[in-house]
Amino acid sequence: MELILVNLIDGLVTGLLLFMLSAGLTLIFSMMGVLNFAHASFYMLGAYFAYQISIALGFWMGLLIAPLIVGIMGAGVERYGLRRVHQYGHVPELIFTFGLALLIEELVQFIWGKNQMPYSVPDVLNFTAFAIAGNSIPAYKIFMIFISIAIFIGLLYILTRTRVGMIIQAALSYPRTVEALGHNVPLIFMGVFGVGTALAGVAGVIAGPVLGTFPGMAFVLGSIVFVTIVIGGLGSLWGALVASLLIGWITTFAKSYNIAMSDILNGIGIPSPADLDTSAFRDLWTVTSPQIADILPYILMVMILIFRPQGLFGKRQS
Amino acid sequence: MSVPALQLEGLKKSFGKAEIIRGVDLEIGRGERHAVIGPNGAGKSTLFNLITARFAPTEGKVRLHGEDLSGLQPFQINRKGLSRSFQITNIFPRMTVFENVRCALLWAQGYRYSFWNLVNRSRQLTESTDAILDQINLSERRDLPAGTLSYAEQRALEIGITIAGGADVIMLDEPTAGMSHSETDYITELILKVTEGKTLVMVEHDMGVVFNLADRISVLVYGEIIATGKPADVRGDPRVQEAYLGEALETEQ
Amino acid sequence: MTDTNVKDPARSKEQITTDPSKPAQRMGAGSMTLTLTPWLIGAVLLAILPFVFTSNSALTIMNQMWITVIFALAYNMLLGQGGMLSFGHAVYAGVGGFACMHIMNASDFFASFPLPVLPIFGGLFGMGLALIVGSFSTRSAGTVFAMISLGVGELIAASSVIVVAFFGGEEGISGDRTYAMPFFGNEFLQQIDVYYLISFWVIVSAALMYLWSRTPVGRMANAVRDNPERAEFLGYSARWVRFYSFVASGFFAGIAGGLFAINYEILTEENLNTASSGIILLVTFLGGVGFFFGPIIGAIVFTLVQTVLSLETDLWAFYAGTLFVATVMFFPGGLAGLMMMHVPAFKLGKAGYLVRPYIRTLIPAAIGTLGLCALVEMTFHVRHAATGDTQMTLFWIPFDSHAILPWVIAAAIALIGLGIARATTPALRDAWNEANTAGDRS
Amino acid sequence: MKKIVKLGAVSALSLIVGAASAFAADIKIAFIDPLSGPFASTGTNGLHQFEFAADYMVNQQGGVLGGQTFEVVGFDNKISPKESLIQLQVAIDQGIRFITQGNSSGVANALTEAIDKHNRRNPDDRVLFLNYAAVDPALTNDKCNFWHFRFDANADIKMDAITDSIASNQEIERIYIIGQDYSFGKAVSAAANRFLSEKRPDIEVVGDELHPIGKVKDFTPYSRKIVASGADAVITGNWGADMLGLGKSIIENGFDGPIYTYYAAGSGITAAFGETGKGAIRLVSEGQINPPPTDEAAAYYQAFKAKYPDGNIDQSRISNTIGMLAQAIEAAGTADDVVKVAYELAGMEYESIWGGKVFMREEDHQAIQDIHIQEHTDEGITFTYDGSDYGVRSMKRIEMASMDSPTTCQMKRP
Repeated sequence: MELILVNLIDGLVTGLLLFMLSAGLTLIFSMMGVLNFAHASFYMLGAYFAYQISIALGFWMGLLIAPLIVGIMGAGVERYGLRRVHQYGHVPELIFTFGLALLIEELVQFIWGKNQMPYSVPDVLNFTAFAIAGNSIPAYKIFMIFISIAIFIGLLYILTRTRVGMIIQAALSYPRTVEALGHNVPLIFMGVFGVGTALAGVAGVIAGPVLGTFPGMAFVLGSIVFVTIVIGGLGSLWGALVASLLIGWITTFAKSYNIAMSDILNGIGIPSPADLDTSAFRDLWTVTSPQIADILPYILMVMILIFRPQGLFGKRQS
Repeated sequence: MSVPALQLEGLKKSFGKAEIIRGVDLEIGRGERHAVIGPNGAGKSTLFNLITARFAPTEGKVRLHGEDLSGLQPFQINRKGLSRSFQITNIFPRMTVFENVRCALLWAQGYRYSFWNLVNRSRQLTESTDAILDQINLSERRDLPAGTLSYAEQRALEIGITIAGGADVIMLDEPTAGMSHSETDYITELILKVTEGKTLVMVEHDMGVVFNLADRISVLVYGEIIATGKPADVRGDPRVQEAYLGEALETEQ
Repeated sequence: MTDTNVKDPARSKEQITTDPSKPAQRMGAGSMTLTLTPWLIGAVLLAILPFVFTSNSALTIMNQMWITVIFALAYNMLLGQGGMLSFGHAVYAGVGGFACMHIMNASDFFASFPLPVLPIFGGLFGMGLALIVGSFSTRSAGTVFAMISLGVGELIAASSVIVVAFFGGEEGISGDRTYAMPFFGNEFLQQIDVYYLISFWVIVSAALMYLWSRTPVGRMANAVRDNPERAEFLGYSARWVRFYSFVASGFFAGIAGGLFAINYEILTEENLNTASSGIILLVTFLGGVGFFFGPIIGAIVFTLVQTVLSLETDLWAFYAGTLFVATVMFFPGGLAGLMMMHVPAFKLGKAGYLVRPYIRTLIPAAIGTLGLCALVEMTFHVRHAATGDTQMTLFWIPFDSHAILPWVIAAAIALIGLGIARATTPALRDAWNEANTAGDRS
Repeated sequence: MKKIVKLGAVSALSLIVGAASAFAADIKIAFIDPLSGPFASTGTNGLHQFEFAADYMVNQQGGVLGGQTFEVVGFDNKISPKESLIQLQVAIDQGIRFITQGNSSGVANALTEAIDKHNRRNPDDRVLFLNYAAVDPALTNDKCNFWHFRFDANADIKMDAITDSIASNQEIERIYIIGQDYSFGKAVSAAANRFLSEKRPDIEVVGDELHPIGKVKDFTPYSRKIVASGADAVITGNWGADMLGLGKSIIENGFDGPIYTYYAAGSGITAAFGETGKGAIRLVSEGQINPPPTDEAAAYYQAFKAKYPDGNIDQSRISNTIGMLAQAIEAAGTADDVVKVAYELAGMEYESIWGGKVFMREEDHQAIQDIHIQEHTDEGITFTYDGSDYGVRSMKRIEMASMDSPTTCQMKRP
């Protein structure tokens, strides 16, 4: 019972972290119709910048400044890269961001080298907040939860209570109409791209110390962010939130409990083959849930795309 | 009386709460040239989309030569001999004019999904394509990418693609929209020429074109047909006058 | 010759430049002739290349190139011709290859037929997988297709380390090609034998894929790519057209996988993973999706970058990434598009106009770029080389990377080179317009 | 157009092949390992250690065979089996007869098979494979061949040492085994279970699981299970980011027992563990770094540090590899006939500067040497790793570990 609670908290942390990435990505997608493959790369840049800043000015300045830099870089990418490619259509746009992801990874390796950076949790937060049945919950995780929720609330406020937010909201549903109404759509695009990438930057800053700051960090997270927004429904902020939490909890619980495939198969009435060691399906029978925990989201995505292509909360077919 | 070419029975369509088509019954006979007219927002294009299964109807049925089309996909309806054009030019912009037309011929000539035939080895295919290009006066543009043609030429190509497959029911959605006078005349001429002996259903704004071409006219207002009949009868119908035509007809006369 | 500068404005303004922003515009346009000449030239080239490069490593690199050529062409059946963006195409080649490897290891069966037939089995298995996946993934194009391909790709790649029986885990599956039935006495012991086997398959597959693009379903793939809705109103189901393209692409990808199995005699998880899928996308786009021969160029250039440039510099991936992003931004038609931009000028017989401006702009630009690369390499050396190791060699010139002079020289070369290129660009642009303008001025 | 491109390709090809063979070095060793991509740091560090060892141990001593020098040539295999085979061919074409590789057993497996086939098919330019770090036991068992020599202890030998250490600690009663889901992770798990049940049947294995390799973002759920299982010690074969992620997560979530590892030092991992890992991380490896076993070793390390202040000697077997190769070439009297060199290497006994002997077993070409259990700490460290204050210090030495371990190798000798 206690373990369930602990897992709920852990899954929440993972899910909220994922949400910070997917929120920006889904906003960008709704506005511009482009899936930004380089989104996780901005997350990585956030972590690296924050590390660099934290050496000189400490963790908190890193948290403040790094997302700003990332956001400005993101806006620059939109202004000078994506906008140019936009005229060629969506596929080149997607391919552009794909190339950008490769390039950013190379760039990071060029500047910081290939090793993991010793970017660590600030001392103020380096203690155990509380423990549940011997499982300590680090204070930093609580901090991550608060930051993510604060950002979600802030985002919700901006989107629903401010003028800019209204325009963006309108653009989510009626992109062309907003343009027709005479709003400076390119500027909104740049802004949304900048904010979206800055959000990814924040995620990088706070995830870097716990998940590691290394050149492969974007790749590890990259495609899972896509999976999240596809499951949630492209363009839906709530969908992104629900899907993020869903993925966070599914993977956490799958890892925490050793559910063996043989048990499931036996449970539904298929007996284990007698010659398990030589059977062609032996690998299927010996699969356990922790083994496949991190590919569960992909299975979920393929299922969703087959049966409900617009995603859980999506309204528009892409 | 023979089976009508196209038959609409109690066709309805709602988007959410908005009812766009509110029960349309219509019969169009074989070889008839029928025009659907009506003010903006009356649901003319929606009606077209319902007939060709671009949208699924909320209620009601469409019959082609007496055969129920419910549940069929657009490509299946096309194979049954119904072909349409679009209000917004809808061609293959990156392919040549020649290929645009040839693609429209492939299914009709029985090539289906074959990958054992080479398209340019078939003389029949090339010849019929060229014949259609000739009909729509685009032979000179044969090898240009379709996207580079002028607007009127693209409209002509659109009509060419629509009729190429040899369908006997042709539906044209505003074939002269956005055209100059001379272009309109050119297209009207073309339509008369290529739909010879076929059933034609068209949506059109230009009353000149309508009265030139149509054997019968239906007037669609707020999702309902308020009148159907010979051009002269419709012209005289007071309800039509009131709802829509009044001014237009006066200027026309 | 007397009034050279008098021009007829009405005639000279008739531009027939290809719009570079619409690379695929010319795809399938014109040139429908099934001329044999390019194929014969290709076959002869393939046959004589080993006499030019006799070393085994050159053969190995060329083998890799031709395998990539087949794979990239197969990929372009989706991306270029069918408008389907796949992020997981490596799995079809991979599964085809794994199947071939298992056949190689089934010694009795394997010994009963000659090795050159083996790739067909790879193709069939690739096709089989494509049949299954295509049955649900081709219902729609665009994002949904791309995401399903990503998901399925990840799933199969991930299961490669779990399903050890078929994929052999991380070590993969290996075999020995020489156990096949001797083919006219040849046991394919040497690289050169394998080279000719692969060359044969390159010609055959490329020709088949070219012919495919000329069949009704191949033509309709283009139509569906451009306008799926219109295609539906022509009697073709966009879904089934995509499905057939997808299955055919899976077949040829499987052939590439089979050849991989023959050449390397080992298949691993690497043949399935997303990185491989990403690379083939990169290769194809770099070469140009708008032309049939684009992927061929892409495969050749990328293989050279990967195997040759990586011998020269650790930063090869950085340069490759830059090249790729620059291509997407400035030449979305890829290298093939870049080449075909010159066709109008050749047709007008005015290509000669371009030679001098090109020399004036491109050579300084190339030198300037090399200067930039030198700066990049030096920065990298200063940051990451061993302390005290200040000696480095660039372009066969050894020097001290911590001294000021090399930096000044490299910066000067970069600045001057790019400066000249910039200064001469307007002249190039004028020449370009002139060369592409019908009507003569001279 | 096609022609032009092909022409370009052709000239580029001839260029590299030509240019590379133009350099005249005496005895070249091809180092085929990742020099770009995510594993590049390990590869680059290995290359530096090789270059340094060749320079320090051979060239500065006047070379072998009366003045021939060693040159280590790096080939980037991007940790891909396919690229490794291409680079192998390039290396062979350059006249290189000694191939060394270490990162990834998958690559090693591809290379050893390819080299075996190559040597069979091309008796005129045979090559030797000096495996310095790929530890899959199969390479010196079922998949062994005459051309392959392993200078590192294989996974089983290391596990033998780890379980010796565990067995002698009566406080450990419950063990948790966790690893990456691939051949090596599975081999570690199998070996741990086997040795534990032999040496300490009373120890309970409370968890034995695999996680996807390189895909796990957050190890927290795994560490929760480990903590909840009440394990006294953890055994893992993880490496790279998976090692660091797992280790940090286990410790941060409240585990306070020892974590026995194969690859938890150097390449940035030591620095990243820092204070967190102190007292918890145990590393099994050959070659004692701290305290320096011999004066020679200290001098060697200092010279290395002077050249690469950011570098680590985390693979002392690299200097053994170079040293033994030099000795074998000297004894064979030739560097061209690799069969002779191989016969000299097999059965060789070598005095390592890292203390103790290295014995190359004849029957399976597996090096037998002293194995150390080292701990991650900042106390008593002469040579730190990653420029941090931390390093590894030997806690326990197992002399000539697994000297008599059985092998299934059936070697065919030319």
